Amino acid sequence: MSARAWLVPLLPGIVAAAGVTVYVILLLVVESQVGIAALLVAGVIAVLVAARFGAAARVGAVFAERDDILNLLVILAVLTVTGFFYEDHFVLLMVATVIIYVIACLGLNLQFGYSGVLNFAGAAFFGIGCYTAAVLTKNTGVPHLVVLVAGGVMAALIGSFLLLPVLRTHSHYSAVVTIAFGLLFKIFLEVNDTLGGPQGLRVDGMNVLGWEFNDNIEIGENFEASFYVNYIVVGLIVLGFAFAFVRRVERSWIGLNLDAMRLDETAAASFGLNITRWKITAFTLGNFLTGLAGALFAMMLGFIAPTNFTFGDSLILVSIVLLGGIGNPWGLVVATVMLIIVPEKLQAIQEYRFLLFAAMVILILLFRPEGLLPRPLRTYIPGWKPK
Amino acid sequence: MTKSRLTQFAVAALTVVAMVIGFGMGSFPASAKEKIKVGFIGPLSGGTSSNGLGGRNSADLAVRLRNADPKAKYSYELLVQDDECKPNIGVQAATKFGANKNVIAAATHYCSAVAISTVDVYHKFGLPIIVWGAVLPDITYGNTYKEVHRVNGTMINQNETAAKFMRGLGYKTWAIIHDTTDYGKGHDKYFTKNLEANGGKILSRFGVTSDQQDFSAELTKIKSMNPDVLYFGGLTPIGIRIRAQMEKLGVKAQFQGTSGIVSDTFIEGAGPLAEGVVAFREGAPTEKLPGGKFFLEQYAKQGYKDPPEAYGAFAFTAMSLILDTIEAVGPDRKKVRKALNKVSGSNAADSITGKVDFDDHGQNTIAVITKYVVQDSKWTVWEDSAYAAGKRKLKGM
Amino acid sequence: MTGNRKPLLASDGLSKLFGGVVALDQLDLEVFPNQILGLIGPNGSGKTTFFNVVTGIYPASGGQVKFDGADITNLSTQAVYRAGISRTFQRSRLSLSLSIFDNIMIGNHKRLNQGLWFNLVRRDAFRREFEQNFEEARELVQVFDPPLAERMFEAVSGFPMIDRRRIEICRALISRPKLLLLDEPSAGMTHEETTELMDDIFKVKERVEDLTIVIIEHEMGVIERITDACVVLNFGQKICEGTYQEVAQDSQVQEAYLGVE
Amino acid sequence: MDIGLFAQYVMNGLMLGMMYALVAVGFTLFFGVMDIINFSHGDVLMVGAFGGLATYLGLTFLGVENPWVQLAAAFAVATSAMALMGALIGKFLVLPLKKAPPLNTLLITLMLGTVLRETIRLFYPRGANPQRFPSLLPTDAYSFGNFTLRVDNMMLLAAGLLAIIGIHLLINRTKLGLAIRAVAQDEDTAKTMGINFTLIVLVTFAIGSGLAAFAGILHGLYYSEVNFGMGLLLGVIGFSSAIVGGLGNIYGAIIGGFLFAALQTLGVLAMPFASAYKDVFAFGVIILIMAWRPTGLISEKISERV
Repeated sequence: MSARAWLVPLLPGIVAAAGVTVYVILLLVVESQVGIAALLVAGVIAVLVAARFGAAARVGAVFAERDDILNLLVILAVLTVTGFFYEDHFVLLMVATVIIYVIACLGLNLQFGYSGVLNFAGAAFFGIGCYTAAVLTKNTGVPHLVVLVAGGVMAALIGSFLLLPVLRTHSHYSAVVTIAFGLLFKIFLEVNDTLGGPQGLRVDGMNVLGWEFNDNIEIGENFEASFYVNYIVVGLIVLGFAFAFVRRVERSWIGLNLDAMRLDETAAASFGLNITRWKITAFTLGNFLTGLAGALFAMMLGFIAPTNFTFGDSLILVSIVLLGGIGNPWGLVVATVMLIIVPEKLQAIQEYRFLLFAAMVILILLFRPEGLLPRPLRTYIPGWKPK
Repeated sequence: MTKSRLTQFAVAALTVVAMVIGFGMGSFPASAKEKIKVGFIGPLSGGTSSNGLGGRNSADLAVRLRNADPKAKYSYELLVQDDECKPNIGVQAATKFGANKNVIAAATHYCSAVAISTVDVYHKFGLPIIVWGAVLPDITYGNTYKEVHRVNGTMINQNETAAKFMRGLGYKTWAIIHDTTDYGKGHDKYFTKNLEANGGKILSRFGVTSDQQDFSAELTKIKSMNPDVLYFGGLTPIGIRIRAQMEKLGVKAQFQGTSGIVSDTFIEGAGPLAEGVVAFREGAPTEKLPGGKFFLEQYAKQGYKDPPEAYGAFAFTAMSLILDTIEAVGPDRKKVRKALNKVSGSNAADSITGKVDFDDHGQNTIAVITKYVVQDSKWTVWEDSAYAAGKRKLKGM
Repeated sequence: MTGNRKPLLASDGLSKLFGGVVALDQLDLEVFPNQILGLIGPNGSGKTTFFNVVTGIYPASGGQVKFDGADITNLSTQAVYRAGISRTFQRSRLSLSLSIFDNIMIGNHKRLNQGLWFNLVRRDAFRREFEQNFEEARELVQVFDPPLAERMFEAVSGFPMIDRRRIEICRALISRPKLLLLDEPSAGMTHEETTELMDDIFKVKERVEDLTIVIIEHEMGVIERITDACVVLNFGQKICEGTYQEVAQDSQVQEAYLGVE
Repeated sequence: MDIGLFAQYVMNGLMLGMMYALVAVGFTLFFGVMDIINFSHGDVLMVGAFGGLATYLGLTFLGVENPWVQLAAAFAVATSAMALMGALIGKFLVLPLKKAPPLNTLLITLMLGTVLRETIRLFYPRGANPQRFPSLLPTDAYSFGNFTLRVDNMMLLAAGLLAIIGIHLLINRTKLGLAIRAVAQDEDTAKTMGINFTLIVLVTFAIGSGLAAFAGILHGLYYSEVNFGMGLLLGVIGFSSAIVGGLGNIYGAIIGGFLFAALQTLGVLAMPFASAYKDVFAFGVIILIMAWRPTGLISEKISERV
């Protein structure tokens, strides 16, 4: 096949990805509040127009066929943005934060996006990862890559204390179990001095095989890139694994089991599905991912405190999953970018940002309850067609 | 999504965006002078936002006065960040300023937990800052960072004075309620230490979370122990609640607070029950400060929505000191930092809060601790009050 | 035709109480291999409860259920399914937001490899299993309605009631059960659709060897056409059994239906 | 422990439990008719309290000084305003999401709570600060050893209990209540019986939200202080109480409310030098209860049809 024949069908996708990359860079570059507002309006209009004239559908079709290309393009886009802002700490901190939040939300997506296991204590499991990283980096010589995994394992382990009530309860009742746990966790951290109490803990920066993540990257005499580039790279790698993992879960009998369980437990059980097994699997794996993200976040930020892990923070995580399009990992990415970057850039809305954020969520739930990017039907093998 | 719903959604989304733009249209005065950016960080939302807003307005006042001054070399723009009184948000805000090379210096933080978490960031980015409200000693004394300064005092001196004074009045027994933030815990620690050194006795101690509403269980227990004084280490909102509930439960003890309740909000919230409450704060009261009258007049002139609160004057001082320094040495972080480090001894700076004299940790050595008592719905300096004159009596006297 | 053969499913004194309400009262019932048995009776006579107790959704309050010679009383729903009993539901319980294929595969649970390693890592092996199952599902759907088999990856929510019933029956059949329990398959359908569906059931019966069916139905036309034998329940008790013609003549049955004293 | 002190703890527990029960009853009412959780309930309560406060301030400004008139006006204005708001919430936020997954309703009402909270904080004059709530009831107090009996507390307790009993009677003894129960039992059947489903849902939202405003004013009178953030934790606790009691059951809500208050009081008593752990204790017990009785202490009726 000639290069052209190979490339042409992909063009709409590539153009769209390039466009979005340029847009994000613009959004991050512009500082004037009026400029940012104008960009946001332009973005909304562009999306609406694209949806109206079918361009969005064409792009979607390309990515549905070739999602390997989509993955590649997104990684390229993130690296482009990172390269563009290579010495701008703050922008890179935002990019890294987005990446880490996406990992955490992938965990939640596994829980209530697929399996219908409600978890309103996302921030608490994220926090368990954070505190595990803080304790391990300060007090032990455990290699930092192991610390990452330990954060996840710890979250999964502590989560298993909740398994009994979570398994036995349904919908609102299980919501209360996790809400209670989230509040309990935060209050516990505040009153418990051994974990730093309300003042929180310092966390060492990541160090892998002698490579200090918290030092700026210097190459030669004149080139110095922000240390956040380190975290973006590690974050991307972890995200890549997490994303592939969640994707494969979805595109297998396991994903089918989880969906069946969410949609109708009784019917699923009548066809041999072991509800207990799959709830435990989803809850534990989800907490693992969330905790893993927490550990990375703590090492990047260098400081954690109980106020990071309130009920409000859990709500933000839940909102991201719902806004993005419940069950759609790509939706998470879009929603996270919106929820983290927009308020950060629109400083003029400072005091009003919670109000606007809440209003925005309400509007989306009312007018687009399936989220910004609704989840498509399952394709077990992308691009596969019946003979 | 059908077409009509798409339209609905579009209209709704555009309305929100329009609102956003509405808020975005700040006024940006044009100026021929070189524009210098300085920062302010404080809690602008959440339970302690009244102090944050007061601080922001005060810092803003300093900038406005400077910009109105024709002799000023530069024109200044104040960038404001909300730390929500949360360490992680604070770190982000600090990183934002630190990474933005155009921000020369900043006045930062009311909440101690936030300040303690951000000092590393300032050091890392070499951004000189002056803390304007947080009182935990470790912020300046827990490190040797040259970037970090503080114009207000710490809680150590406050509690030393408080313990001595209250024992001096003849009180013998105390019950303590403190919030479980570092502010409350710190106060508990230093007050206990000083009180024991002065021979006072603590009957019981309760840690409470900062969003607690009902204190009846704690207060009932305290009532049964019948202490002379109830010491409260925490901020205004729960201070008001505790004071009100003491009354309902018939707790007769004298109410003693810390700098966290020295605010107009406390008196508004507690109403008549505020009468006779004592509290302590570093520095002199705003109106008694050398430039206090000037500050309050100017503040009133600008028509800010919120009052300056107890630490507004410190925020004004911090920002003024930053602006003075930039005027003197130019808009360069390193130079500003060095100049600020030298503000001590014979080189101490004048300000509306009196002399600013940094020790080698960047801590302003404020010796004076003011004792306050609420008299006729006003925080009155003890020495000037009817209580000191013997015309009114504190509880149990 | 019952003769001396051993029953496939037999309940012996099966009872179910909800609080004080007796839903099944000492029910003895036998279903023989290859039979289509009609289960009829007025509303609330315990037909669906019988299905629910047999399939383990409700525990029995007393008595015994035997399937293929083994005691399955109070086994979990999962175990009953593995033993070879599949069912449909009175109110369609398909997962509407999933595709036809997904829904059918839910019914195929015991024949799919559920291992984590297999599903997540061994994607080539998974692909083979997937393709094989797809072919099987498509063939099954083709028996019912060939055009439907071309739309296997569309969401069920987009199909009319009759197609949903077909899909539901396919879901119950894909795992090759020995016994199929159909709970009012004609509910919510027009007369023509019902007739069509009955033809489908016959087709399936011809194609699948050794399939035994118990069907709950209110449409007497359906019962008359497809069943070999009928059991009539009232207040949780068996009041009559025999062929449809025999049952229809029974005075007790007429009373139960017409409410004649 | 001496008897006066014990009486005082019981009294405290009763007051606190009454507050929680009032909130929990609201949750259970919404759940009863619609099978939804209205998480903005706590914040509606807060807005109701501010509405009462604003009414009082307005009357004082107009020169009306009689506390009884002020009190009656505060109750009237706040409850009717919140009832109207409740109906609007039902109409525009809850009913449109009827077919959506329960998570969506939960989230939309949570976000509505945030909107209400932020609106008060930003747009009520000095709304970020705690506001003093006037004492409009007689403040006479009688001391019996360690026990202080205040007339206003007794009146508040009575008012709260009356409100709960009133709701109970309304649901169980009136035609409206019958319609509400019919809708709660089975929406389709209720519709065929000629009951206007939408109307009943809106009326229930109005009643529940009016009740919240009532509770908000009681809260203000009891604590002499209201603040923009008070609804959040109160909502969470009220919700937990309703759940622990068993959703959809008024007795369950009442039991849950008093149970939670008892747990918190017990937490302080049992852990004198670690009283900050009392909420850890209370929420821990809640989780254990959920593990033990997954559908609450008084179970919901199993209505699932297979």
